[in-house]
Amino acid sequence: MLQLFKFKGGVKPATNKTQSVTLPIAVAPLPSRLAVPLHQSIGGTPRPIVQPGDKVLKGQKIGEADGWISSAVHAPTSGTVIEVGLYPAAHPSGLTAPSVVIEPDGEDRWIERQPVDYKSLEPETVRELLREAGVVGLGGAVFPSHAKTQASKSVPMEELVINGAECEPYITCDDLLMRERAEEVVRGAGIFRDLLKPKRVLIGIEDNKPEAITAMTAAVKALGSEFAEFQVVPVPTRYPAGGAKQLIRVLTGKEVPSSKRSTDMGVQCFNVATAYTAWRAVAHGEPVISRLVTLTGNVGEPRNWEVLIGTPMGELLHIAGPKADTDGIIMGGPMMGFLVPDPKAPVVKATNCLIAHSPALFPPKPPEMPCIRCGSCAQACPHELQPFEMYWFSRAKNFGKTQEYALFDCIECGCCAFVCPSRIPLVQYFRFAKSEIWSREREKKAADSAKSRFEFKQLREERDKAEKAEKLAKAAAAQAAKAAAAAAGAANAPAEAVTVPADDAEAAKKAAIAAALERARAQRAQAEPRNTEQLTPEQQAQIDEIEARRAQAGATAAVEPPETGKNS
Amino acid sequence: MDFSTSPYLLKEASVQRVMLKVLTALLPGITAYVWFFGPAVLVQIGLATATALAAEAVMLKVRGKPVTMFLADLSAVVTAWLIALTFPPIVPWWLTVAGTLFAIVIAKQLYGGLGQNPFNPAMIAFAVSIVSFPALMSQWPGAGGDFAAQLQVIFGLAPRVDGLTSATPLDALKTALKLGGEHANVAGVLADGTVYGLVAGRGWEWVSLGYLLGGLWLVQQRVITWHIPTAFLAAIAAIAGALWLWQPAAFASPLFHLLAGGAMLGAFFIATDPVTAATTPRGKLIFAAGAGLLTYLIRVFGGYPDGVAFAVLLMNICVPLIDMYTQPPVFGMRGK
Amino acid sequence: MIAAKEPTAPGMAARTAAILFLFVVAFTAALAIVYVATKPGIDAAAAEEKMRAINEVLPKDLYDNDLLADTLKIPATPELGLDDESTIYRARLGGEPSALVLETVAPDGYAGKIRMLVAVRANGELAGVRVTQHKETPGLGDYIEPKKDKNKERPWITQFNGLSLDKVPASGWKVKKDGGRFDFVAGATVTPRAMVKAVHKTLQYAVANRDRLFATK
Amino acid sequence: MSHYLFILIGAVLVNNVVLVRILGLCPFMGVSKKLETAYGMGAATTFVLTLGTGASWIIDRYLLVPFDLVYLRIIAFIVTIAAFVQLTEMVIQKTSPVLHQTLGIYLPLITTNCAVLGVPLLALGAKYDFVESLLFGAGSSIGFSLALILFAGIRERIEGADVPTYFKGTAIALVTGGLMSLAFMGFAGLDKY
Amino acid sequence: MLISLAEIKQISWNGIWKQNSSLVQILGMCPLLAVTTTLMNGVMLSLATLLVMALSNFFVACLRNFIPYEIRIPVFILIAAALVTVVDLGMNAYMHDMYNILGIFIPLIITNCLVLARIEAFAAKNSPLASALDGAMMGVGMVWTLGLLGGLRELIGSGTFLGGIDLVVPGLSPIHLLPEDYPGFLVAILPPGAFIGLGCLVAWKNWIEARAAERENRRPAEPVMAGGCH
Amino acid sequence: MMLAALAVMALGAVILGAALGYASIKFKVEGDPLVEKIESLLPQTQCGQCGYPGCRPYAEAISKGEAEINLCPPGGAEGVRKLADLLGREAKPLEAEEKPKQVAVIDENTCIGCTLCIQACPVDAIVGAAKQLHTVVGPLCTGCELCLPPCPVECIAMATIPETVDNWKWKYPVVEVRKAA
Ligand SMILES: Cc1cc2nc3c(=O)[nH]c(=O)nc-3n(C[C@H](O)[C@H](O)[C@H](O)COP(=O)(O)O)c2cc1C
Ligand SMILES: Cc1cc2nc3c(=O)[nH]c(=O)nc-3n(C[C@H](O)[C@H](O)[C@H](O)COP(=O)(O)O)c2cc1C
Ligand SMILES: Cc1cc2nc3c(=O)[nH]c(=O)nc-3n(C[C@H](O)[C@H](O)[C@H](O)COP(=O)(O)O)c2cc1C
Ligand SMILES: Cc1cc2nc3c(=O)[nH]c(=O)nc-3n(C[C@H](O)[C@H](O)[C@H](O)CO)c2cc1C
Ligand code: SF4
Ligand code: SF4
Ligand code: SF4
Ligand code: SF4
Ligand code: FES
Repeated sequence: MLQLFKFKGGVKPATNKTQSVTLPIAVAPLPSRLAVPLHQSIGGTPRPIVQPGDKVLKGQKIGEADGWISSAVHAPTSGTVIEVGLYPAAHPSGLTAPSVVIEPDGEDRWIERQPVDYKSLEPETVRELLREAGVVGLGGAVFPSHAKTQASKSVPMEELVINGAECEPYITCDDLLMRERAEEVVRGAGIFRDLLKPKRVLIGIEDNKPEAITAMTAAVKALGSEFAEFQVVPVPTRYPAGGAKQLIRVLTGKEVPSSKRSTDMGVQCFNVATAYTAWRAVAHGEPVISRLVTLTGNVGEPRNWEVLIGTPMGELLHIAGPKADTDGIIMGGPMMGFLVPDPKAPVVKATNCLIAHSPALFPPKPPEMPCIRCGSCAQACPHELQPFEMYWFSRAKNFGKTQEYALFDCIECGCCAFVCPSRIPLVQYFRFAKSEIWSREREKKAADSAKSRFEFKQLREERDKAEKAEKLAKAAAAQAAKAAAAAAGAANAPAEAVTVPADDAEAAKKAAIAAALERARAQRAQAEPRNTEQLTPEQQAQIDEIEARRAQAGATAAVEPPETGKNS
Repeated sequence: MDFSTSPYLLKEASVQRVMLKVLTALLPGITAYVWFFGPAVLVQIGLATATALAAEAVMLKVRGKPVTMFLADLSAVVTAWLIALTFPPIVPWWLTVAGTLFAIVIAKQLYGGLGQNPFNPAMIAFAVSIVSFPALMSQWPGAGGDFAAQLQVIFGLAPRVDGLTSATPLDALKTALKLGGEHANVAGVLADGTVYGLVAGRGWEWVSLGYLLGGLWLVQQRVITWHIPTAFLAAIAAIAGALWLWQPAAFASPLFHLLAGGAMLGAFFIATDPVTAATTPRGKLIFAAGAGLLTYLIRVFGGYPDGVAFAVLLMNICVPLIDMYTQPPVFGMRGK
Repeated sequence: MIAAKEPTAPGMAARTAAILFLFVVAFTAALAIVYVATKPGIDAAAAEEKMRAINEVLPKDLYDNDLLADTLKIPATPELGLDDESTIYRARLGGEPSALVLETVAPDGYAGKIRMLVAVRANGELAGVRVTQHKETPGLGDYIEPKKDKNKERPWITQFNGLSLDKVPASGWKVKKDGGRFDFVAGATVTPRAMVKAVHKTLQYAVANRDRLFATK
Repeated sequence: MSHYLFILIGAVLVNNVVLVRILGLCPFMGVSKKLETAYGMGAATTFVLTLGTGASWIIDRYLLVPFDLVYLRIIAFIVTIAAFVQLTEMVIQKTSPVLHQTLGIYLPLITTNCAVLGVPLLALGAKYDFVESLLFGAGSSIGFSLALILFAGIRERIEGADVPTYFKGTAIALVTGGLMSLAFMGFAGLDKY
Repeated sequence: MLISLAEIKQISWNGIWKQNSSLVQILGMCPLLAVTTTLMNGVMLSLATLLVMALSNFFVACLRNFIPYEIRIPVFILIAAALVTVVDLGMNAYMHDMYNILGIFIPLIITNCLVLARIEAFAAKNSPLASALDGAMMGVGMVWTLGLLGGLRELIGSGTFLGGIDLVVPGLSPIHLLPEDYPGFLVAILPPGAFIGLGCLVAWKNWIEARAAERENRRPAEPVMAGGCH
Repeated sequence: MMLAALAVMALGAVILGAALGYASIKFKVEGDPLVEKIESLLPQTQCGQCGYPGCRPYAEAISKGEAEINLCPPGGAEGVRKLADLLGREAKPLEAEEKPKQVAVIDENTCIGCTLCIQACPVDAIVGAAKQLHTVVGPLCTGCELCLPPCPVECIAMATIPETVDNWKWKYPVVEVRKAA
């Protein structure tokens, strides 16, 4: 069969998957209210296209993708938009994010769905369709999938990897998806195959999911020759075998360095659920408005549910019957997930699993000891990093050094912290260091722009001064000439001659006044184009917006729109 | 509840468990030690352990750190045991105490305690002591000494008499060769089995084998990796072998050097101290090979009876640079 | 301080050279004067130092001549462990040769060479031995210096006083541990071994070359 | 031949200028906070010290001794070295900006490095000939650079350590220097076999 | 040309404590560590350095206006080197034993970074008298630190106190503070002891300053910062 | 002998002096790369709180040794530390109190469009024309507060930049050893 490769590191935590696979997938009840965050994928934040009070239908687009790396969002059910604003986000910070809040009307009425035969379409059109349907990576990274379906120009596609590994403990949604909807998964993968044109398609599934493997193998076989290059490959169970780079390594032997995209090495990777949603979007015209979520952990009935995006997590978890000592919700798996600070936070496209947290299930962390440089973490790191060095320098806030040790290659898989005998929250140190570095980069950029703007202003002021001086001189000269002319005229009109003595001092004074007037005029003239000379589009947009607001408020009528070079 | 972050699962592992394994692994060697040289070493182990724990507790208290948590990590006990095992068992009690104090207070706690010291504390204790008290630190009891007399010497109740002590086989060989000048012959010297036993000193060879046994168990338990012991011993064997083949009369065999002195203890327990050794695989090889080489050079050509302590300390100095320049390529960058 | 006009390079060179010249001349002259003034003092101190060393090995009643004037330069002498030329001081009492003060080196000390001064009476007895320079381990091998010797009444080094080749047979010139007659401190036998060997050789040399060494040219 | 080797080993390791002879400590403490600067200082010192030892030997042998001016040693050596340093600096600055970037800022500091005067004086004391003096100078400065660079490596690491407040900075660096020096004592005896 | 009392006070305080060469500026380390095997050695060398510093500062301050910028370093060094030579010759003549002990460190006063540092930082900008005082006070700072370090090392290393005093004041003899059979912790008088000892002194100064600052802070604590929760 | 001494030393002096003097002119260098390095560490807020008219003049002053390195409040303790690292000086506590980063906000109801704030803003972060409402372009404002004093109607206020999901930062791990035991 296919020769498998090994990736270094990795760990084998107890999988805890059996609890939630006993029952089939069920559809979660409609919640009282749905809050759909606009920013659910990597890339630009979609712009809302509904307003409070609007009636929406199930699957109606409510957020317009902003740019190519962005993806549309849709109403998960029919109802009324009651708010477009900040709402608790599914984010470890517990902060709010722009969301569209919908009150369901209970009818769950679809918009008109338009299945297409994608094979007859241009690939570009298919990608546009995926973007409009909000298809994003459901494996966790929520990267807009259409952007991943473009092969590299120089490197021919060799393999398409379909990721059914599902390596994290507790999570079983992909497993159940493959068991119950294998055919649609395979067909969805077929779409990616047709866009990327790889030589073969490898569906990697961890060997602790025999039912899924069987179902997928059967589906591939059943679909016949059109899917001949598809192969279902069981891979050894070892966390994080499902990490895209690890799975690619295991299946193809290729190592994708952090400096490259996988397409540059002729391989691309999609999650099985992503494939499924792509198929639904194309073949049924259904945008991504729901997903499978495993509800497990400290609950009475662990199970997988088909859940509408926007369902509040606390409300959702209730249907699984959380036990009395439940004290929190982990979104995602226990290795990479995070505790949700606010149970009002909604299920989003990235929510594959909610684990009811209890102290019995996840005992509080023992106190952190100093690192003894034992190297266990380095042995466990699937990216072959030196976590203890990164930790040492993160702790000392020596961020330059952390980058020398390839901090940004860290995928935050948590293997290092899992094995650390000193129980150091290594991943959190890395996250801390990363966000500090990002923030510094932002600041640096701001400082650079401030500096150039400051220098530009100084330059301008200098130029103004020079111009002014020149004008002053000119004005003085003109004044003198005028005075001379006046003196000459005085002969003709002696009555006036008294008031205009050909006196130098007087001339200078006049010149000064003239210059002052001139200066005021010049200043006025400048006031408008002044600092609006080199605006970026965003600033321009901001200014436009301000102007618009101002116009709305009726503050100033008839404002000249600032004249700017609309570059870019 | 705490909003700690992922991963929420942790493996069963702790520093305490690691240190406990190291202590356990020392037991075979200690047993052989007691068997051949009497229980004096146990007295020293006790002294050193008590001193180490007391010093650690006081320093932690002064620095405002949780005392019991850190005492329970047992790293101070490992340090103490290694001090006791590298010191002659009949050094006066105050020297053991002073050496241990120096190790814990200056070499460890001044750097922030566990995990942060750049130098191996136990070896610092050894180096400080041998530099300050070379006579006391190079007198060892012969095999089968009289325990009561040794006790009296340790606690200063009786003067140290010549009969009680002798140089270690390593030291004795070196002195013999040095004095013998051109006539010296290793084979001739080593023929004296009462001192030199079968290969590397009566009793010493068995103690070394005990350490080897414990060390192999540590490797099997994944407390240490194979790199350091292998490279350390291989380096000693290589240079000893080369010189021995060249001039068998002037240089002892590799086997002698592997089993004599602190080579085995150093290879498995001292050079492997995770805190102060290099950490990358290639770095570990360089570190240990350097330490092995220096051990040989110092014990054969240098001024001290054995070179393990200084060799390890000298390589400790190099660790930051070794680590820096032997970073393994990260995922995807191999061969680039 | 700084010239108003941009100076040219050669001009600048001349200027700085001149100023530096002035400073150097002034200070060198001053130094030369100080040197001349202190020279007698320095010479006297050096002589006194030498005499003090000699007096430690040579009883004052053994000579009445000016030792520093009555010297003999000998070339490098392997018997004395010397690889450089050295000076021998010749003590005379009433014009008669009474003792020789030789510099000698024990090359095989624990930590390198041990330099000493050995005084040999005309009758072949050792008048005294002192170590002038050594690198033996402090606290261990340094008991060869009377000042560091724990035994203040009878420092180790005074054992040599009065011994001669006649009184001690060749086999006696060893430390007790090796069957000789010299004491040692346990744990530090390398140092005394080297010393005894060197003193023995020196004595042999002095006796053998006695007349040649005393001969005034 | 082996005698040259022993001079070199002796100067680099056994009698390391900084850690055993205790010379050149100010730059040792001052420019060891970063590895990068330690490399620069090491290179600059090696350059100046090696040539300085040679130059001093020549001055001593052909100027001072023949004219019986040994008492002018200090002044002659130091002024020569200082001028030499300053010239080197100016020339490098103009001719090789790259080299100046790496060495330049350290050059002026070298004049006040005891080793720069100490090593020539020690070489004279040991009665070395010209080649030996050069070797001794090179060995000493390599030893200096070695100690400096290794020290900088350790200092960069203990930067992140949880050192007790009052020992932060210079104090712990000094303790580290002490322990390094202790380790270097292990080389004792290796230069004379 | 004369200096005020306040100035004297400030210069002295800087030299003796605040900008102490050994503990704060970390300059002049070599003699500091190398010769402090006994108290007397440390004190004697610092006295020699004191002399050189005071005089060189004085001369430089007098002559500074005649020294072109380009060759100021060579000239400064020249002046200092001449003074060092004088001290060297003088000690050789009149304190020969001490001269032998201090050995190479007398000529090395010239490369003692402190000497040039003070010339550059102080004497090149101030009046001769103030400069001389600055040099002297920096020297005093050195005297007590070197004396303290030397004393400590001597005591721990060999159990004596004021060893070698007979070389300076004939007739006096060292004091044995510790029992006769004190074994002597040799490392203390070897280089490692020097480094670690000075490290402890620096930490000690940090501690004193921190305590002083704390006391300072405690006094006017209430009003000003009331709002600052930062 | 004394003459010999003088001759030898004088010869040396003349040669060295000439060489140095010559070189000092021939190899004169302009510019100071250090200033660039220092400036790159300053926050470029251009607020003048350091006592210099902008970041560059402050950088120049530092490089000349005229200014302490702890005078720039916007740079914060972190900035002082970086400068100390660069210059090998001891890091000192900041002279002034550190403030959280802020932006200016103009109360549009009060603004009379006098343009005074525009002239004051060193980085052109305020837009608007005479007799118009003015407004601050948030991302450009460095929070230097220079626009506050000139405003005749005091309509400009400083507001702390709110935390959002985009600029939120992971915190330093709080599982401190000390607390745990
Ligand atoms: C700016 C940007 C552009 C990207 N463009 C592509 C692309 O054109 N094609 C592609 O396959 N992946 C693209 N990626 C995706 C990443 O290379 C990576 O495959 C994706 O983040 C999936 O990550 P995961 O492996 O963590 O799920 C892009 C990522 C970023 C941040
Ligand atoms: C540590 C780690 C573990 C992951 N495990 C899985 C997994 O088990 N299954 C999966 O589909 N994606 C997993 N991912 C996400 C993949 O890296 C990758 O983003 C995804 O397979 C790409 O497909 P998508 O863009 O369709 O989501 C994991 C990522 C990381 C960093
Ligand atoms: C660090 C150290 C320094 C030593 N220094 C000396 C020394 O200076 N003089 C000496 O004779 N022995 C010295 N020895 C001891 C010798 O190595 C050797 O063991 C001893 O001289 C043998 O003497 P023994 O026959 O009395 O045991 C020293 C030993 C060590 C470990
Ligand atoms: C395998 C292993 C070897 C160790 N070796 C030493 C040692 O040689 N010396 C020592 O002081 N501590 C040793 N320790 C204990 C501990 O790591 C050491 O005290 C740290 O340096 C304290 O920070 C060792 C620990 C382990 C796990
Ligand atoms: S596993 Fe933990 S203790 Fe071990 S090296 Fe990594 S961070 Fe340090
Ligand atoms: S979290 Fe980062 S450092 Fe830790 S094991 Fe995973 S990739 Fe490696
Ligand atoms: S205080 Fe800082 S930000 Fe403000 S001008 Fe000065 S250097 Fe720039
Ligand atoms: S708007 Fe005000 S606070 Fe902001 S940068 Fe301009 S002047 Fe400074
Ligand atoms: S005194 Fe500064 S380097 Fe020696």
